[in-house]
Amino acid sequence: MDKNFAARRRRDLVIAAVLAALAALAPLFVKDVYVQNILILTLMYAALSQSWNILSGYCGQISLGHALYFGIGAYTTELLFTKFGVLPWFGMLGGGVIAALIAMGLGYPFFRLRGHYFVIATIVIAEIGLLLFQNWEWAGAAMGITIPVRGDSWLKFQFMRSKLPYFYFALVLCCLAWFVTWWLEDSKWGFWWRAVKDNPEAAESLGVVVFNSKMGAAAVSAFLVAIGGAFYAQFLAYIDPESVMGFQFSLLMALPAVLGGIGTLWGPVLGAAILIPMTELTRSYIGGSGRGVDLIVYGTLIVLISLALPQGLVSLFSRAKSKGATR
Amino acid sequence: MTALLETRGVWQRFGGLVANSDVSISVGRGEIVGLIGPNGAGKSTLFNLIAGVLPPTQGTIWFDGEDVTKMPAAERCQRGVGRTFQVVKSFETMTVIDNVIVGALVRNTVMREARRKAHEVLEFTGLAARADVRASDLVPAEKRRLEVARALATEPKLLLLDEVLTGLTPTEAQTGVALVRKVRDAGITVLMVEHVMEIVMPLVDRAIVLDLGKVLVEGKPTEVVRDPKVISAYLGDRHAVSA
Amino acid sequence: MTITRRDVLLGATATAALLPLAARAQTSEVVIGVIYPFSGGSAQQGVDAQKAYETALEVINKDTDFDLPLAKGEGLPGLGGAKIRLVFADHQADPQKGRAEAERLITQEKVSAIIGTYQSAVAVTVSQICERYQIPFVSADNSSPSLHRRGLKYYFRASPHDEMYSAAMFDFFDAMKKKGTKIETLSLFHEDTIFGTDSANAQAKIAGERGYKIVTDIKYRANSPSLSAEVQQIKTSSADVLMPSSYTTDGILLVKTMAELGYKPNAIVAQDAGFSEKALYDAVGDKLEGVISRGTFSLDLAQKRPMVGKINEMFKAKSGKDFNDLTSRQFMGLIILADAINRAKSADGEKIRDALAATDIPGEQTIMPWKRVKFDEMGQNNDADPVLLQYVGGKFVTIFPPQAAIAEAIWPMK
Amino acid sequence: MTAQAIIQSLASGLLMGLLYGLIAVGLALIFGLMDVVNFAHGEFLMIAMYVSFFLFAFFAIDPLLSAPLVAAALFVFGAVVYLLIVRFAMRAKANAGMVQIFSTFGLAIVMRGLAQFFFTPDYRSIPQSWLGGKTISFAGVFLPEPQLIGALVSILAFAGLYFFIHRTDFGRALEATREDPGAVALVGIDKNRVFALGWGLGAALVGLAGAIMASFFYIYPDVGASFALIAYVTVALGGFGSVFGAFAGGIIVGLVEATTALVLPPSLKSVGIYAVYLLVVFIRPRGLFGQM
Repeated sequence: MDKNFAARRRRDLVIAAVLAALAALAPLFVKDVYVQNILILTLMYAALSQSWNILSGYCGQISLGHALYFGIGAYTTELLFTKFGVLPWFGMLGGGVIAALIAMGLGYPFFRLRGHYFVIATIVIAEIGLLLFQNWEWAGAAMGITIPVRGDSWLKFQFMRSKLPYFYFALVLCCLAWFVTWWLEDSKWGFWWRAVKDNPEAAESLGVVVFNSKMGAAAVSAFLVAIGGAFYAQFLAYIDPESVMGFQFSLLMALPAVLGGIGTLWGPVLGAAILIPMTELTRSYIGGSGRGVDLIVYGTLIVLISLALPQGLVSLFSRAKSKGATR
Repeated sequence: MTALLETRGVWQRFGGLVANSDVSISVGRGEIVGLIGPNGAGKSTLFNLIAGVLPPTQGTIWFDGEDVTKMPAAERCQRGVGRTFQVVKSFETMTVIDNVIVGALVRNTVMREARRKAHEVLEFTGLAARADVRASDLVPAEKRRLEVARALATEPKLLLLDEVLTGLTPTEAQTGVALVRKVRDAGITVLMVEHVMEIVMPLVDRAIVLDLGKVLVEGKPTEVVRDPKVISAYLGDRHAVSA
Repeated sequence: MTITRRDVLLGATATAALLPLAARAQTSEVVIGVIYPFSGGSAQQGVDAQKAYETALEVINKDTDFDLPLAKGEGLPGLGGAKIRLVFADHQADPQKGRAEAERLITQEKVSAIIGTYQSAVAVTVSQICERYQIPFVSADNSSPSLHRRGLKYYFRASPHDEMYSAAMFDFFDAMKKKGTKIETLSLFHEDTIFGTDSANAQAKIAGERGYKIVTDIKYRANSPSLSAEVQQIKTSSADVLMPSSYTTDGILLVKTMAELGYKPNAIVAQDAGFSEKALYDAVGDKLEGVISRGTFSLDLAQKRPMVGKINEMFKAKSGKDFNDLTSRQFMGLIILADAINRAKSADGEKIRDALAATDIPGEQTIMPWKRVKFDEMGQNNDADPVLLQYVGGKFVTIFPPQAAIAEAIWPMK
Repeated sequence: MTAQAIIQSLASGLLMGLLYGLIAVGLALIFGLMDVVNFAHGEFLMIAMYVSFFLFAFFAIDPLLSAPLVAAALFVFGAVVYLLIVRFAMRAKANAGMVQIFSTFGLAIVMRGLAQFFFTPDYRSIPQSWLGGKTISFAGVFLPEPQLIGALVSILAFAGLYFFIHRTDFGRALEATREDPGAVALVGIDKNRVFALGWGLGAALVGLAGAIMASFFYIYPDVGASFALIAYVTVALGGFGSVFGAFAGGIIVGLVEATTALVLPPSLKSVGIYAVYLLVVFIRPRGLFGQM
């Protein structure tokens, strides 16, 4: 039994390494910048969703307000950069730390709430954040912040000529989020989170400090999402409250994990790999009609997938595997 | 040497309802003690007070020479109190082995160690063959067994069993009884709550009978079952009617 | 890899449709990208814009008898009669999506220029991409003043921006004061996104310079379910002029709420947007007799320039609406862009850019009341004169500036 | 700020609040019945407003008269949504909560798309209705008739709902199913039928709200979004599943919104609502009238 488990962990790691290597080679074949853009977004949302999955999938605290941390990452980076000349790399880390602290601060009151009360509280707090930034003159309010373009530089993490540096950063971020999840999955925290999600009372009786577990998950999750936000801001070179803190981001972090398989290692990556290209392509190729067909297609797919595969797309793989095993 | 567990004058009130009044019991090291009583006697409440689900309204609880009255459940577990639940509370989405690992992590911070410990416990409880099955796919008797395994993985000094034998088929109950004996032989003190006396009496060293929130009788099982107070508590109404 | 297959498929259908044309000359086509919101809360603006561009396309590609650049004859004579083809893309009011679509249009659809975008926030990112690929971006209907001040070489805006519009409003106030009308206090009422904020900032600044007192400055959340509290506040302060900067939805709700709370301001001078939309007048036109809105277009012009009316009829046939301030600017934007492409005699972005920079179209050859179309070094046309229009008897009449006016302002409004 | 202005604000807030309550109560009803949150609730409202609009545009039926028709149409619609989608979502063995959230959420996107496809994204409104633009003034305080009637309808609907749940057979079946869906099957109540009727009823209530709102609000495919979050907050504030909670929650939300706008810049007025929600659930984690 033990060997099986170790082998499965090793196999996951090998698959991930192969996929990452293949992804790293992708730019050799994909020269089209539009497709590159889709790849970058896919990797970014895979990373974000993987991070969201830590709190919501593993620890079971469904958040639909992660846009708050995304926005905080973006705003911290750009405010530090444009107002104080702090390099984005430090801003990124700073944003991550601030987001983690805020997540923990909010954890005190929030983690007492259950079910839909918790979900709505997360939506509401992100909405408050959005409104505050929308009205905060110093931070550019509704006008947002345009990031001054000073030529390509790794130091300033800014590239006008090529998308590849962004691609590789997104890839690294995605790998990082995946690896953190992989690592946590077989750690005390990973077990604690899943126990808390399944049955907090039983977990408590087995020595799990439920509150601390939730706090830990919230902090890690928020930190990684904020790094993603900082990346997005640099990538876009322009931010305004709606375009980094809007509700759609909370949703786009949750959807890949849900469609791919919530609380699983591969769910978010798989979900993002299907959902993000689908969103982009439906919009690009049928959205221009102005008749809402892209919405109809997109929404129908969400309904169908969530009804047909309640455990997400990963269940297709595990189902096939368990059939094979019994034979 | 003092008793492993002691409750001193414990009261629990829910609004106007008194669930436990002035309950003082003690459990010695290495004993199997049965906590029995009719429905509504306050067994489950007392059990939850000992496990640390909620603090008592009044009185103190001592475990291993330490006042644990205000200590939360998780900390009591670290001190050596393990428990099962009357209504089974498995981690449904996790496999059997993962369920047990959660418990094992209390004493083993290294994953490899925790996993080894968990396998040991599964062996011990006879669940080894089901290690990789999802908890949700177990049959009820296995789920009860898993509860015990999970609690044992925390390496408790005191194991609190909440009606683990209730609702089982006679064969299943026999395996259960054997398991409890095995646990005690491993040096773990057992306090078990049971509603049905017949099951526990052959198993326990000592029985404590609760009725209407108070300790009614305590002593050797053979004595307890013959005690008229116990008989009337259990069969009170029926006696009254027939008399 | 599905992507490339899809491209091939789409490409195939596109060429199939164009076969008769393609037979004539393979290079006889110039592609222009049009980026608008086609879904979401402002989809209506996108759909209306689509109709405006299709109208302009008809004027350019078909032989029409208007005194507009490229109207006569088919297609672009400078490129041997090449036709213009439009590719529409949806940005869903999201700067990131706008950017991605711009990039797609440039690299996949090989567009020679891009025109858009309604939302100013999206124009920011779209124009950045255009700059990078050296493809001209014609900002047809964005009015945020900051847009042309970013030192972009490929950015062009033929129509006025909010500072010019606001200045016109205050010129009008000054003129009214000279005639003895009492205009001292103002209420600003604006939505909280980039449009409303920018507009209110411009108005507040000019008001300060010219000695008008702003008694209330209400910033409200766009698409609020209720504006009662906001209207209550402007009612309480009861300024001489109410100056709203609102999109259609909020505009409708504002006017309805004002009526419900019994507030009838002396005058409303609106920053276009919702106040140029047919939907708003369909809904609450009866309460808006005498409202003044800034704009750059007026159907009155049809009296002096009959082609304005005819082109409007063409647009109306497609959309069921008259030209408004937005759709007229969109129409004109494409004409100006096509004119530059024609002069550039090339589909190359840099050459078109140079031709755009050299644009000099007299006002009479537009459907706008502008002096001319000529871009300054920042790509802004400073000769695009705003006008003020008053809604009287179910239609707009130009009341300012005097050279364009066909009627005196009715003040106070009914 | 004069006393009159304050009274005006509170009066407007109260009227709006009763309407919020009416919009939200369908959500509360469905949740109470079967623990499902309908994330397409805003779109139900949107559809209701369109139905009202088209009844006016094609048959010149005033929104006030068409309200029962709209409610009936939405009743059918709600039941169909249950039978076609929600029924299957509830069968999910794993991640039931997630499946419910995302299947109704996907439905919301589809509905918006369909509305745009069939009705175009144009902003519609009913310019001349019986109530539209009429207003009653009383000592300088203005009470718009559409909202006043809306508030009245809301109160009547709540009273009717109370009567319905406590006095009719179907209401009792509803209550019984809600308490123990397994047990009702034993006494011969078809669970699916009760749930479908519950969804129909929930949708009919939002249909009533939509018909009232059509007489003074604009209509377009995304209009539901403006009300969806407020409806969720209203229901959660009152306590999920509590019909009376939705009523009280609506009034509170309306009043808080109006008061916040007096104190803070109006663009932050929703912050007041959200803050009150957070405050309430921190003190009472299951809302004001939720079962603890």
